[in-house]
Amino acid sequence: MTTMDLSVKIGTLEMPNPLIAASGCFGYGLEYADLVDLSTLGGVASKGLFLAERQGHKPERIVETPSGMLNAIGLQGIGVHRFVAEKLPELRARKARNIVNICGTTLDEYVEVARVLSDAEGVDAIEINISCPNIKEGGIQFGCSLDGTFNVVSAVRKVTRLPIIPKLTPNVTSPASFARAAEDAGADAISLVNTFLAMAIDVEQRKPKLSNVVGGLSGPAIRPIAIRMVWECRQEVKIPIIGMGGIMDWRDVIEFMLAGANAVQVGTANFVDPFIWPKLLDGIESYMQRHGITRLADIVGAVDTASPAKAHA
Amino acid sequence: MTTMDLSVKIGTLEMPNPLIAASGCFGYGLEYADLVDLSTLGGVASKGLFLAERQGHKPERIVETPSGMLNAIGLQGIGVHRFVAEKLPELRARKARNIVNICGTTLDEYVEVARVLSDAEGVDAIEINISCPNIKEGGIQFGCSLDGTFNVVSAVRKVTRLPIIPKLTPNVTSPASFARAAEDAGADAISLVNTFLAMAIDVEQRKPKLSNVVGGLSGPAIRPIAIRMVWECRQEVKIPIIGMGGIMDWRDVIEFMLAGANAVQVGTANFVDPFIWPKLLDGIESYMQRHGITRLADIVGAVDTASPAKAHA
Amino acid sequence: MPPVDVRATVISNVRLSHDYNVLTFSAPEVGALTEPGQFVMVKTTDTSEPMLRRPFSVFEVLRDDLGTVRAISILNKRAGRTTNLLYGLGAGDPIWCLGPLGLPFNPPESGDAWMVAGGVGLAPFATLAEALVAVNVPTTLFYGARTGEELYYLEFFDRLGVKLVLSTEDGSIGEKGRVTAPLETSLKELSGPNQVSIYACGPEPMLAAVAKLAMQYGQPSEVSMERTMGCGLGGCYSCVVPVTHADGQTRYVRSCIGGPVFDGAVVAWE
Amino acid sequence: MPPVDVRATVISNVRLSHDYNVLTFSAPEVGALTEPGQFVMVKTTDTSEPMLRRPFSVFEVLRDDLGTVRAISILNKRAGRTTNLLYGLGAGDPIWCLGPLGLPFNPPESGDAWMVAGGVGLAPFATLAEALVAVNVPTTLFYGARTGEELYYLEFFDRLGVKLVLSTEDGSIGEKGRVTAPLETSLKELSGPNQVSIYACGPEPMLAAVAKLAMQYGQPSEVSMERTMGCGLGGCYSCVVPVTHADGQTRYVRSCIGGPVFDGAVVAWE
Ligand SMILES: Cc1cc2nc3c(=O)[nH]c(=O)nc-3n(C[C@H](O)[C@H](O)[C@H](O)COP(=O)(O)OP(=O)(O)OC[C@H]3O[C@@H](n4cnc5c(N)ncnc54)[C@H](O)[C@@H]3O)c2cc1C
Ligand SMILES: Cc1cc2nc3c(=O)[nH]c(=O)nc-3n(C[C@H](O)[C@H](O)[C@H](O)COP(=O)(O)OP(=O)(O)OC[C@H]3O[C@@H](n4cnc5c(N)ncnc54)[C@H](O)[C@@H]3O)c2cc1C
Ligand SMILES: Cc1cc2nc3c(=O)[nH]c(=O)nc-3n(C[C@H](O)[C@H](O)[C@H](O)COP(=O)(O)O)c2cc1C
Ligand SMILES: Cc1cc2nc3c(=O)[nH]c(=O)nc-3n(C[C@H](O)[C@H](O)[C@H](O)COP(=O)(O)O)c2cc1C
Ligand code: FES
Ligand code: FES
Repeated sequence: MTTMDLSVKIGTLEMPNPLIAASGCFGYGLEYADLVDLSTLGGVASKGLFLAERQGHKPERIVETPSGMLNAIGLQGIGVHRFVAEKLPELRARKARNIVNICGTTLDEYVEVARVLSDAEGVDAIEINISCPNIKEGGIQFGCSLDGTFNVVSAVRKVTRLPIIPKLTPNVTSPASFARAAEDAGADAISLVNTFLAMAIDVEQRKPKLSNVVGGLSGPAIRPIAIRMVWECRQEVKIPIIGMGGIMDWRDVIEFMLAGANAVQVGTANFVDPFIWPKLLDGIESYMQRHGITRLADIVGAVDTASPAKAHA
Repeated sequence: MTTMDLSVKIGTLEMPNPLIAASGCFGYGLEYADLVDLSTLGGVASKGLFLAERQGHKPERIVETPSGMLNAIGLQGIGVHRFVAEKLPELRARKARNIVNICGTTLDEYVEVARVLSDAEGVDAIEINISCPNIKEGGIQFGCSLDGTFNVVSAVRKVTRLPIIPKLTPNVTSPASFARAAEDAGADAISLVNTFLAMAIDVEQRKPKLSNVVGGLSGPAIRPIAIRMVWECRQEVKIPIIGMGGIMDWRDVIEFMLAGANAVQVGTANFVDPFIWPKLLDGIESYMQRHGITRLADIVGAVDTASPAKAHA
Repeated sequence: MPPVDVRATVISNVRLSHDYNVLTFSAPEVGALTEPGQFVMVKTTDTSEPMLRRPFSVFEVLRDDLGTVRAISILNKRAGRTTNLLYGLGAGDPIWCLGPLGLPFNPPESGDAWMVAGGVGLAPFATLAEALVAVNVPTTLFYGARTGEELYYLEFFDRLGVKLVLSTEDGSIGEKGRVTAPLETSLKELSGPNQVSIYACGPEPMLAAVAKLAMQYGQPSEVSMERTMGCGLGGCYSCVVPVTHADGQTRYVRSCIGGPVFDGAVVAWE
Repeated sequence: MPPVDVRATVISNVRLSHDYNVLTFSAPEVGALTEPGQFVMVKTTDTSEPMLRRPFSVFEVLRDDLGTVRAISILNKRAGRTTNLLYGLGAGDPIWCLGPLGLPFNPPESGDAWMVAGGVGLAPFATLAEALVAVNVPTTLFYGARTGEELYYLEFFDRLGVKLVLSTEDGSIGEKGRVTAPLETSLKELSGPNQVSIYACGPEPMLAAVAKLAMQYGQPSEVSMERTMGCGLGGCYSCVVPVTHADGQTRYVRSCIGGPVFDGAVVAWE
């Protein structure tokens, strides 16, 4: 049989396959370097970075929910400067493709973080987090307003030639209109979904389970909603979509791609099984073989909505 | 010990307890009359009714997802006139408190259905479904616009003295602003959440699993988001809130009430266990006893957000 | 009688093949109420993964020597999550069983009974055969499968005195081809209408073919339809079958309460 | 050595009480790498209910007569979903085990070793005691529980030659009260600083008290902290402990990779 092509291109970022470790679910990547060869991943999305170091929220920071989990980490992080100095060199040495996730409490901070990363060696793309539901000051006020989204993306666009990938929130009526705003502002791709704003209460203590009261829901529970949003955005924009939300196995990767994703990120599943990466690749390759697919990109958005599946096929 | 008071009042509707069978998950109620004494439920929300009979969507109409399910029934139903003639008399005979869920493809249809029900004997409240994600023509275009919500509720308000309870969609940026619109328009209570618009794809057939392509996600998967939305609405409005989304046991009932719900609906769980009702009541009563609560209404909105729960208490 | 919900215990799991097994469990309360053609909704976990119950015909109602119902069994064929779990259960494992549900087969008004089973569609016919034999209705089982290895419980029906007409797609046992071929052959030999009652369970194309043949030869038929079911009780409207009503209109009928057994002549086959 | 993930099989489940059990399973690959104080992340299902793994100290590393590692065990105390499932498992059931993870205890630089365990905090001390005894470090276990019935494995430690100092809250065995009371009595008897190394595992208030006592009496301490852990590998930042750094600043440190064993003197107790 012919060789299989799983590659994905987002501007200057060329990935051998569509599997990206999701931001905030893979540390800075190096934490997993002994478990998985980072160069075999399509990319590594770093934990969200502000300009300065951040302590994040007090524990409890996570809580499990039915087929999902809430997190309110509060973007604890080492700041962009320490990231460039302490993490990037080793990530480069390990040949990771680095998609650096950036945050800001102001538009200027996004711009400044992006500038620092553009000047650094070894950054392959910038993912702009305008969708973190867990902190009051930053991100989400941009991500929940069409103008805010447009403005942040345009401003970052002006200071970098790196591919920029705004990460959209699912906590809006129409993610597709935000996808449009992002594309109009010059984004090279969009990624979605970030987590769903949610809450869990300890009924015996009558208190929120998370110190931050609310947190973001991730994991398989949200996958059907995320699939719908990716599918809607695919009708709206031409730029690549990085889909995510509850991917647990190769089937889910294919589902996102059929809905319209060019690449995917895997977050929560990595906690459950840090050795998931080669299993995902194997599953995708068997699927391609079984279906005679040589170029994985051919299935992007290929769901046939004209005629639904048979249940009793 | 003193007797326990679990009662809930919504306008003229007085319920002995906060447990309502959710619309579309309990047929017209009579299907379950041999399994559970309908008079022991707080209320029965009927399947959504249009003016005329409707056939609904082709199968497949449901599909299971992680800790949840999608449905796109398409509001198959007998229409309000047959409901009044064929179902209401027996529901009355069985002493069910009937919360009749109404739909419309136009504002006039909502008004007309509400009028028919107001003239009928045995309707205790009207739940206005402006949030069904599964049909193109009706409901959701009202439910996703603040003006639409206000207009439908005001129009129905004018033709009935029955308690009216608009049912809000979760597929919007801020359900609380819709709660406000509903309260301003004269609603006696609001109910939320309806299902989340979602999608599932059969990767082998490369087709949507539902004939309608998209459907509504219900079940425990959505509970943390629903809890957050109820909590947000509780800050915004004073009228009673009927909370729902993924209630599977008594703990979940209490969680919704602590978040701000005065009553709850149980949908998907009823499919898993049609004998759930007395179990929920027992669980609530033990909880009240354990916590020395004599009036269940006292815990509504009582979650203490000033200090989070201890994980290792 | 309303259905009951039993947290039963698996008594035995007999694997018939790589795909089929017979799972016997202690749900006598359900068995005692069951009529042939009715089904149960089962679940193997008390978690939400998987969440919904799944429908299964009651295969056998098992009695002790005194005739007291002790257990029921289902004939399970692996198709997905829950059927895989059911294949893997062992004695002592819990299983939640709600039933009996749905409308049963109606006994023949007169004449012989012909049961037509395709694959796992055999499931409702063990109890139906017992009931028919008990009232001395001459009964035939037309039973088709892919290969002879997938024809199960032949001895059971044989022992009851049921006449067996077998067919396989590969011709390894019985007539080669679809089960509808020997059925048609037998129909042709009938002298007139309303001489036999036909009962069918299997894949939908087979049911449609059986119903049409029955109509063509003027015999009544009842078909057991398979639909995705969310609740089994009429609550969710997931399980609908298009039925042509007396007024000539086709309407969706919930197969869990208006079926799963339908008059083959009223189903609006697609 | 990086951790490994093993789909292990339960070998035995010994219930010690209504709440405690020792679960032994075939994860020799993990056991062979484990150092005292390290933990594993386990999961009892391959579904998403429950979804996340849970952290457990490696309790025993079990070897055959030739010294080859055959299995490991965990000392489990029921607290919620997964711990209940772990209590219920039987021989042959699968269990997914990722490990070993985290930083182990450091052996004493000099002097005796004092282990302080509260309740299920006993878990890391079976392997630590074996390691210490193997290099002839005189070892004492201060072990407290609610009642005498909840003091487990006393014979195991006794046989190793570990000195036991017991306490119970109800006084049924040993000194009545908290385990820190006999610890303080012993500390008072020391002639100066750096004579013993203290290792503690148990509820956080106990750990804080032990760390403070250790500082007060000039002895080094290591405490094993318990936090909700999402991944066990540094990926999620859920498990943080506030640690006062050399620059005087308190920062959150991920206890799965910067712990669970911390120097008792640097934890910023709340
Ligand atoms: C009245 C009735 C009686 C039945 N009796 C038997 C029986 O005796 N023995 C037996 O083996 N099977 C029987 N079935 C079919 C059985 O219910 C399905 O095979 C089962 O629900 C599949 O569940 P799963 O979790 O294994 O598959 P899933 O993982 O849910 O799905 C796997 C495949 O099965 C399809 N499917 C899902 N739900 C159903 C469903 N309710 N019915 C049919 N297909 C479905 C899916 O679309 C998919 O193609 C009966 C069905 C009905 C409606
Ligand atoms: C490094 C480490 C080693 C541990 N070693 C052991 C051991 O050897 N034996 C043992 O019995 N337990 C041990 N624990 C505690 C054990 O991990 C928890 O009891 C377990 O995670 C609870 O899971 P659950 O599903 O049963 O409870 P859940 O249903 O998840 O929760 C029940 C209660 O436990 C709390 N909880 C949830 N997750 C954790 C967590 N990760 N740690 C502590 N509490 C939690 C919840 O807030 C809640 O109050 C250890 C914890 C850590 C961090
Ligand atoms: C613990 C945790 C931390 C996260 N931190 C970030 C972050 O720093 N930046 C970001 O853009 N997304 C963050 N996310 C969101 C994930 O990147 C991803 O969008 C989401 O979890 C959905 O994917 P999943 O279901 O595969 O986890 C975080 C998610 C989790 C669970
Ligand atoms: C099969 C099905 C049909 C439904 N039909 C209706 C309906 O007719 N009208 C309505 O307002 N909500 C309908 N709903 C939504 C439920 O009433 C409820 O809002 C939702 O399912 C969330 O609750 P749950 O998680 O307890 O099921 C339906 C839900 C399901 C699962
Ligand atoms: S299965 Fe729910 S109505 Fe038939
Ligand atoms: S448990 Fe995930 S970072 Fe520690």
